[in-house]
Amino acid sequence: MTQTRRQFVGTGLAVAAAFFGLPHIANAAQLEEAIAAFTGGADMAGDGITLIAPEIAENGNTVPIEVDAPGAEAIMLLAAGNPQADVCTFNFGPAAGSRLASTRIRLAGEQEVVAIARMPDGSFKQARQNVRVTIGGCGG
Amino acid sequence: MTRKALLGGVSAAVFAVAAAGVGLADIRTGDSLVINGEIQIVTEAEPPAHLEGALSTLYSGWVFRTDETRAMQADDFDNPGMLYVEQGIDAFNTVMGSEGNSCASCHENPESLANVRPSYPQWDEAHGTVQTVEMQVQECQTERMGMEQPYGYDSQQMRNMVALIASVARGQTVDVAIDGPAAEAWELGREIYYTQYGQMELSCAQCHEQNYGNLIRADHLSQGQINGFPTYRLKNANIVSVHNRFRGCIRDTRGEPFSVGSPEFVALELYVASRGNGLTVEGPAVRN
Amino acid sequence: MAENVVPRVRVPRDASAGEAVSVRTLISHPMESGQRRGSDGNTIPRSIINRFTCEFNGELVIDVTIEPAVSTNPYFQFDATVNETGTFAFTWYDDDGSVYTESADITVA
Amino acid sequence: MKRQMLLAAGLAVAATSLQADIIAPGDVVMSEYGEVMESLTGVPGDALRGREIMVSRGQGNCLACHAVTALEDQPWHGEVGPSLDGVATRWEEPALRGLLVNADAVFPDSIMPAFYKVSGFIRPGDGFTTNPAPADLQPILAAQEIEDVIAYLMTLTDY
Repeated sequence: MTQTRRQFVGTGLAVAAAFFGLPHIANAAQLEEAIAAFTGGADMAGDGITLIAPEIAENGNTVPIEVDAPGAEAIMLLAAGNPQADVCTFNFGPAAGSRLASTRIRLAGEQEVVAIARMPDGSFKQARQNVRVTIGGCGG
Repeated sequence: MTRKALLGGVSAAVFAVAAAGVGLADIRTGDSLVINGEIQIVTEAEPPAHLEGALSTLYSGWVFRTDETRAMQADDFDNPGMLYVEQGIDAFNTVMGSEGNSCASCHENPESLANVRPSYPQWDEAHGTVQTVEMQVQECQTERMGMEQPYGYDSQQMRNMVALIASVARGQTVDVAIDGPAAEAWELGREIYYTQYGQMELSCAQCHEQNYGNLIRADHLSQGQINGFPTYRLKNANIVSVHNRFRGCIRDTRGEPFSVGSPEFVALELYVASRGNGLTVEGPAVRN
Repeated sequence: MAENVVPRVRVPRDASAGEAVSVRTLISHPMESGQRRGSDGNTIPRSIINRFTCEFNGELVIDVTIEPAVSTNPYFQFDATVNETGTFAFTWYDDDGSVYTESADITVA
Repeated sequence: MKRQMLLAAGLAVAATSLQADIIAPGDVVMSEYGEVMESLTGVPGDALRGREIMVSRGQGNCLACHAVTALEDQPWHGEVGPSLDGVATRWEEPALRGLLVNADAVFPDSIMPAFYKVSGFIRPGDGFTTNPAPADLQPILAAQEIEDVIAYLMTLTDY
């Protein structure tokens, strides 16, 4: 009896997690891991990188994001509150005309978007911006 | 007409206490939309006479959206809805049915249909009913192209085709006829518009006539104009038909919606389209 | 397997030598994240475009590694330096092994 | 096993007898000013539980229309209805109960749904499924949930 009840409660929590994401709890370690994999744990400067994201995203399905880090070899985008933090990594080649790129991403609720640039000298730069994601009014 | 619908006018004073009323405080009006630097869109217009002052200004749904969503509609490459228009173009040129015809066999090119979207739904003499663009496509497919199974009313193929037919009419003024033989359906549509459906007893008018501009949670209620349909909804990541949207709204009242393609929704579409007479066709628009 | 996957690209028709031109790309793809549940309650398997590359005359412009957090119908915009008349080659790699390609020419005066 | 079943049966009986004290949606008595004097359950509301119901989109979803400063930890408050700040100083408990049961009794064309009503609807559905309502359509909020929400609203004394 007790075990059945516990299983039931467990299932309920799992369903809630799938629905609401519980992102901040599940993700913090994974975010650090993803960053460490890219930077090797190096310090990150806060200048020389620009992240443009809407303050308020009308829908978390399609959030336009732009990053620009002059001189960067690569820029990694992360979503700190998503179930999986990695979003994409732009690796620039010799024919790149700038170190600017934009895309559209998914955000599971209000969270910080993180951009980290790797420079040719092995240093890193970081920019973060909080994005609020709107909630529709209708129930269900 | 229902009791609640009749009460609308009488209790206006009381209503003002219960609800905040129309609020455009944090909506940026007065901006214009030009698509691809060439198609002028009318996003604010004088209401048609038949609205009898129910709206002081017509606002396209575009007005209620954020800068980012607005921008996505200003350029066909940025508008994901145009992906479906392209699929519609392929279908337009594809032979379908036993007669060996494609749409292009009769209509040459999609641009030749630019007068369709602004004037639909419209009365169809031969069928003795008001027809939507979807019904017109189905009619072509079954009666002239020899297709046993026309596109489903709300199928992806149908939405692609209707999006194509809308896209070639962008910038043209919506002008659906509501008199003559269409009047009966229009009256039915108006009655539906003011009827409070579902367990939450909500009418179209309560949100989209009396509360547009106000936030419902984080969402700015629009006037519920349909000149941008089929519209690309960020929420669905796909284009959505007018009737599917009607269905979603009645579902959200904890109600039982009418069926997609039903006479009730055709009538409602005619009525809601007529509330936008004076705006311009935008489909496929981009909305949240 | 994803259906109706169609790539689109937009680059200027011509440019001057050494100019950085803006390139926009879009591909119709559901980008199924692997985290959604279907109506039967089961998780819908992941199916995404996991990599995108752009080269100009054989030289790399950008190589993007992509995770499920990129939106349906992936969109990328970036700049490319063009020193000579040539061809852009775009490649999208699907989880299911499919590879989609598109190209675009540019004339450099 | 047998004992568990007996236990379950006993619980069911207890639940039924509790049920008897609950005023059914059709039996709610409203004053001519739209007040409901009597508690729907006789059991005092739980304000904390009421807070949860108000915030939940599938239940009260009150924030869809109303702003509440005390709930600012929840993002996004609607503005279709009036702010609920200080609502406990503007309304007595019976009036709040009446507004929750059926706001139309006080404000005849209010957009606010009747949270404790099961009949008189046009095309009612089974929740948000698009299916028609079942014969035993339940009110949007259960009797005790109404009392819980009232208990929370009564804490909103500040403007």
